[in-house]
Amino acid sequence: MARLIVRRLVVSLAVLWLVTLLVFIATLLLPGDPARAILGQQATPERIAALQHQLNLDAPVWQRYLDWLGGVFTGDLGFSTATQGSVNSLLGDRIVASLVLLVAAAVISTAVGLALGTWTAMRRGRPVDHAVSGISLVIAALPEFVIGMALIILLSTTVFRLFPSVTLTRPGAQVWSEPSQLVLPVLTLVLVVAPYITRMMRATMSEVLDSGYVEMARLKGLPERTVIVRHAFPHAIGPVAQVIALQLAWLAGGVVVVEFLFRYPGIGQALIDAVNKRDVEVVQAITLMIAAMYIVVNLLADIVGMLTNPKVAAR
Amino acid sequence: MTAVDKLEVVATPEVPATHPGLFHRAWALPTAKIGTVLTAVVVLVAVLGPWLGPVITGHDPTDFAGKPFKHDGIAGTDGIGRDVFTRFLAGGSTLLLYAVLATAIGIVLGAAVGMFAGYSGGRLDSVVMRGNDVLLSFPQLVFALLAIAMIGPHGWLLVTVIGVTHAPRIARVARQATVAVVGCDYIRAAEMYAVPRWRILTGEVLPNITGPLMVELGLRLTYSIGYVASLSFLGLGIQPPSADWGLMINENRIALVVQPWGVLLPVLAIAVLTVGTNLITDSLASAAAHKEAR
Amino acid sequence: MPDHRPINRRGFLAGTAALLAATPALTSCGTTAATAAPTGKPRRGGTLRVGITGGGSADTLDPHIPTSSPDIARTLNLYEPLLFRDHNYQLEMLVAKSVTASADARTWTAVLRDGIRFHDGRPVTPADVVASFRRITDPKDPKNGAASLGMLTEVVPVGENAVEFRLSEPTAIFDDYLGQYPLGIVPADFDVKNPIGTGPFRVSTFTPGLQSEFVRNVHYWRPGEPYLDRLVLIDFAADDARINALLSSQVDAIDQVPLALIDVLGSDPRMRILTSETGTWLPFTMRVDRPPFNDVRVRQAMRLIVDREQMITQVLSGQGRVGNDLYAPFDPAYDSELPQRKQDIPQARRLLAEAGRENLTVELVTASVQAGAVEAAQVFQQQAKAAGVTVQLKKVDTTTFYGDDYLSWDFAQDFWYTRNYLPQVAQCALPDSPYNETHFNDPEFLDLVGRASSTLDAGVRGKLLKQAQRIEYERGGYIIWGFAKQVDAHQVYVAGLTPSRTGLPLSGYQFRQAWLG
Amino acid sequence: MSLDVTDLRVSTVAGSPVLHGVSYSIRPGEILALVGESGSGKTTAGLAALGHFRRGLVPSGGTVTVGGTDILGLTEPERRALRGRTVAYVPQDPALSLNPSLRIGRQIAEVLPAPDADRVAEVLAEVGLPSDPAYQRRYPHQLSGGQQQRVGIAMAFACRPGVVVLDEPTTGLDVTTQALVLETIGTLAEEHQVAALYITHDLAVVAQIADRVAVMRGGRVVETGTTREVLGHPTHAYTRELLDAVPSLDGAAPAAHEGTPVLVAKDISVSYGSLDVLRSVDLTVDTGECLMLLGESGSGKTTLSQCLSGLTAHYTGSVELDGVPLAPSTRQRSAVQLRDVQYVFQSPFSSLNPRRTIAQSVEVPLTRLTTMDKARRRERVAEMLDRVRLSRALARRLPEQLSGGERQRAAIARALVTTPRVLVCDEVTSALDVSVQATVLDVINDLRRELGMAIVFVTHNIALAREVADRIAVLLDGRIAECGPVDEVLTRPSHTYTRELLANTPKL
Repeated sequence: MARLIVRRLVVSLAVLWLVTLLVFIATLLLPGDPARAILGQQATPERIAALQHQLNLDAPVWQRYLDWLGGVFTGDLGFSTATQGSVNSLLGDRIVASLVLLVAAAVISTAVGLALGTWTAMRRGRPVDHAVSGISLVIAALPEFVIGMALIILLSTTVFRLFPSVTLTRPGAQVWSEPSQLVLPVLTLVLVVAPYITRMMRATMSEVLDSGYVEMARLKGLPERTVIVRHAFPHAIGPVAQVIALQLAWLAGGVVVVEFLFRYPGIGQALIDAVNKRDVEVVQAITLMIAAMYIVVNLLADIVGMLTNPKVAAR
Repeated sequence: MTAVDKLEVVATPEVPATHPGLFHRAWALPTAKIGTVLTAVVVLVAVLGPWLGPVITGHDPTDFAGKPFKHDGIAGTDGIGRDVFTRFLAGGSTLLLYAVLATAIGIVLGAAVGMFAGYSGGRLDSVVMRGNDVLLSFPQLVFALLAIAMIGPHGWLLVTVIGVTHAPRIARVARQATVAVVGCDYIRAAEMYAVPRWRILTGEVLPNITGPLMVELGLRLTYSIGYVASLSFLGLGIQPPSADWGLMINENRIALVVQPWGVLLPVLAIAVLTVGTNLITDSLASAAAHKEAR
Repeated sequence: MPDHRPINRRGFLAGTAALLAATPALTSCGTTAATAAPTGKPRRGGTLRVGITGGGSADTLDPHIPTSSPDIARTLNLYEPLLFRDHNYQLEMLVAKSVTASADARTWTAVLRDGIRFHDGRPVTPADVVASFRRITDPKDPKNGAASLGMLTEVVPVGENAVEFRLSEPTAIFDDYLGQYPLGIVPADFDVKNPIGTGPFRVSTFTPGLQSEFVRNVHYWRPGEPYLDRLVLIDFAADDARINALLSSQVDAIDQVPLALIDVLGSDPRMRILTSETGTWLPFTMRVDRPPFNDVRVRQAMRLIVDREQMITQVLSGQGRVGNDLYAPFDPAYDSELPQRKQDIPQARRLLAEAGRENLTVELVTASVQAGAVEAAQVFQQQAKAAGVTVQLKKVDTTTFYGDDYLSWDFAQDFWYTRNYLPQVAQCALPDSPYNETHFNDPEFLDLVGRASSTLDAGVRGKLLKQAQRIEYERGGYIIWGFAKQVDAHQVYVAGLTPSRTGLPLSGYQFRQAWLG
Repeated sequence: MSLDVTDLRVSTVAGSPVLHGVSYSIRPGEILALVGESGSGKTTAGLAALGHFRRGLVPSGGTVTVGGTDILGLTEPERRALRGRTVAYVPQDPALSLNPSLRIGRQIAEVLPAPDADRVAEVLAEVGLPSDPAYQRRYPHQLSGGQQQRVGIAMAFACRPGVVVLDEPTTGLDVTTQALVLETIGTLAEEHQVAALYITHDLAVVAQIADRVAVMRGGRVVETGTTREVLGHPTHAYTRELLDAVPSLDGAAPAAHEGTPVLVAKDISVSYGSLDVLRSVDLTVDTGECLMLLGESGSGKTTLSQCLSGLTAHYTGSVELDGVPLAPSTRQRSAVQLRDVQYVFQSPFSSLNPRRTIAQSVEVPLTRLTTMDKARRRERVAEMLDRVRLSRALARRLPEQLSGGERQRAAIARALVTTPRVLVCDEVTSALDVSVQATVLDVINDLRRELGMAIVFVTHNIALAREVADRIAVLLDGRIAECGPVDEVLTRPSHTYTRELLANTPKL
């Protein structure tokens, strides 16, 4: 068991390392010269050369990669050329803000998805099942900005005017200091993710409910609640955990659009700004973070899968 | 023993020689019909819109119908006074074309890699799939953002990057389906008759994974539409002055309070289109799953 | 000029950012608030909170390298140059009480204002002025203002209260060059950690990218000013957040109202829109040294293609004035007698035909260099169709636009703030100008401008400049279709903000005059 | 307590009938065998005794009376109260029916009305399993198949029910374990005086355990009676067919077969990691003979057969055809060699490409391994399909449109279409019903007579020996335990394992 987890961990680290390589190479290809970007149009060639030296841009590529990697390990994400400040200070608050958004969306959509999926699986074929399936199918199809836009029209500007449609954080205050402005971004992400979890939970739960051991549990005369809670639910969780992980990892990408849409001060918005401004180190840092998050979430899901499977756990 | 023989012949149900395929089974489901109607409506708008627009409204997608963000014409004007309804009619064709092309690239590439890895098995399989994992650890949109930052917002790049980032996801499904098929004895039978590998892949494996591949096709088409629209919405996809639904939403949302049509129409169109393709996909998935259950 | 090439460009986001106004605030708070503007004499006291576009972690308090809008706003309230433009775009004496030229215009003398003091109470001395200019023109680290001071060879103190500027060439409008905001006068021992100047406010707190707070400078030289006790400048990266902050009364004033939202804000009784005529221009730039625009007929045709009124209507929602392919509209020497150029498609077609350029296809490089830029490109593209000219848009991001290929695009756009004629020429119309994007190099024009630069007599100079303008009007590489108005907004209870022709938002950020009713 | 089912009718939700009025009754202490082939409705009829109907099925008439109570008249909670206590169920496949993530002690205890550790230990002992707490703490996957099944039985008897329904409880178990499980069931039914319903397709098992038999076909009971009556003097034609199809170990010794070695395997060893699957196996197949390769699952018989036919290349040792060594992998074998050694897979459900018609599948070896032109190939395919008694109409169908027996015959046609000299048949009848098995064996025997090829017949079922084989090689733990002519092995087995097999194989 422990060996399996360690092996999985090593694989994840290897993947993460390849990701750093990929990110670094990709950003090497970004056009534009950071030194020129910092110094502006009037800079003399000498000054640019001096700054390139100072920024280590004249070092061989592998040297720069190692320096950058070393920085990443020690928590120094580099220097943002566009904002003339350290990437750490640029992203610090934004990471927290994005995490608030992600965690809120993840917790709500997981809870809603599992509950709704189980509930509809137990009512297969009934109108309520068809209704939930249909609605989740429709919502699952929509790109996140369409959902977000629809929510804005519905809840913010045109039909009802309940929640603000942009996130406005007073300087120095945290995003959650005004919870009403978290509602729409979180709701958008929940609507993006929850349908998938619901559908997957329903499918897995249906399969489990049709399984031999659930039939057996019923034929043993156990109360329905015991059948669901003890015999069915634990088995549905394993496969669904993988889907939840995929969805959460996917949230990390979806958050880009949602943050842009709601002007939410997180890393997603920072990524788009950085792409627009060719801010290489920021792009590197954020893509690496998103990829790392994906890898970690998947790792956790696999470990959950191993722990819920006694065949593996007992090894 | 002849008695038993007769018995067995009786037990065989009389089935028509032409057996209903995946599409037939899918079409039997209401989701397929609803999905097809929804998709067809939007596709018609997207394909015919560029010709119909000027006829209906008397405006070109790029000429000026009035002052910016005013309620002139059917659906008002946009930020520089162009007719929103005309632009709406013209705004779907590129999106649709890009999405279809991207999906095609993804399916071809992904199916090829997945089938190859799944059939080869062993170390080659693990190396290819580990590489796949690395690619998978970037959300597609982030990948697209990176590519656009590197090269710029070109149509061909949009198509390529979305297609290529679909590929690892499709490859995973194709591989999984291939592994299931490769475990079947008819593959071993083919090997026993020394059928060349590529013939086994195209003749034995491919026809038997069309179910999951069709489902992937539908799914990825839905996603492609979403990604192309999202990137345009982010200002990194289809570029002005093209009339495009994603771009329109971005251009016009500033005036949502004053002139909502420039946002509402494209939002509705994208929603109906993606819901339509997703319903079709779902019916295909049900049909494919139903077949496996048989 | 520093306003021109900063990395964090003012208005950078304006083109792409969107606004979703917080109408909930509109409906919920619009009842009890005072809706009558304050009148009468200015009142002392209070805190003014201003939302300003842009800013980031690169924000600075350095008086000589402001880049973002918040930087500029801070500079204008903390420091003062010797002289600067007032709201009518006339030069006004600030730290200096007079600036005069020698007969040959090679030596200029600035006499310091009597009793003017820094924030810490020390009087301003000629040595401080000399040190300030040494800091600005430091060859190892030239500041933003240094670019237009190329002719300055030496600054020497003269007596107790004057300095002398010695120039390498006759410069008739050197006072104009001195009248720029990044040329603030600071003490000789200036340290950016202790940002001291002569401006109406002094720093209390400063957090880059977020906000800065200022308190009243008790030593300020203008009697009675400033009226406010405290001033808070808040950075806003996005338009919509800024508007929402105003609507929800989190700030008292904001700069840069998106054009589409003017009506929305204007109809709110709690708000006042502040509209200023400016000399800000968003030209199309044609390279005169490369085909197809090396043929003057093609350039003239392109200028005749533009429907200027339509540009103003479609791009600026009507918030602007038509241009006549000439910049510097507030310069006394601006030639308003030249006939207003209008759209003339047949003539444009004729010119193109003569040049052998029927069915011309050109690529127009555009970027969100300022609100309206990409929109203007699209409108022009549409207008060009009528003349059989195909304009292909190449939209690049601003970083690319101002990247390695900047100044070498054949056909592109740009964005300039208000300037007088000669300073603008120095920036963009001479072979050695830093931003000669049209590659204009006309001997006759050069000769006229050269003579005008050394002519102190305003009347004679004006005649020379009118001749120079006629050359640009006929042969220049710019298409100047209009001048955008500056539109800002503030709460109705904020008084003392007046329209300003400088192109700088919110009364040119001159909050010394603002007061709260 | 007795169980009486009267005129039970069950249909699908859509309304098509599944059971057309089934009646049977069981007295306390009696075991009734419900016999039928797949699709006969026997499981549906059995589950009805618990008032349970699988998804999509609903009762549409009749009564199910347990100890005087009509279960069908009860509400779901009332039925639930009866289950486990009054009527208990032993599932077909314990691997699927035991919850993999719950310890077995817990799963047994769940049935009891109140926690009772003593009863759990007691009932485990009753089914012949260790009853100590450590054993109770095991998970199902830590048990063998036979142990899992006995846990299932323990669960059923834990509450001392009056009625027990056993749904094919020995399917998938080897004969030795099967014998043990059957014994346990018999003892418990006797001791507790329960009315037991034993659902099965295996008439030989019926003979061993049941007091009375009910034969089902197409949702109807076609014949009922005591075991002796039904098996000895069947009145219904279908019962007779079933009985005829049951292979028998008794019979005359076949004429001694004369032949020369055609396929010789020498010193074959296969190991996966530390697991030795085959340990130095020698095997000779003579021309025209049928060699039965007998072994339980895990004995290595399938691996050996795949080594012979080149489907497994990872072995040491050699396989020679007519004295010429064969390359381990089919990819390196010549077309002639490939033609000469052919293989029929265990499951006809996976050995035919679902996307090819039967004729196309049968044609593949001809296309690949011969130089025949298209017309000749078609002719040959048609001829071969005739030989395996598949009608020409089936040639253009897809496999899913055929029954299992038809598919297996098509697979045999494919293997024989190139007239091999050696045919390897890997458990070709184990996925089929007993009557279908008979047809397939019949086809194989006929073809051997007509075509004269040698056959390696791989199976776990010693009962088939007399039906097909000339010689038997018994494979145990990767070694040949004994090898000899059928008659000799069946009458004078030299290895204890063979003796055990023969003793435990149920007979009619």
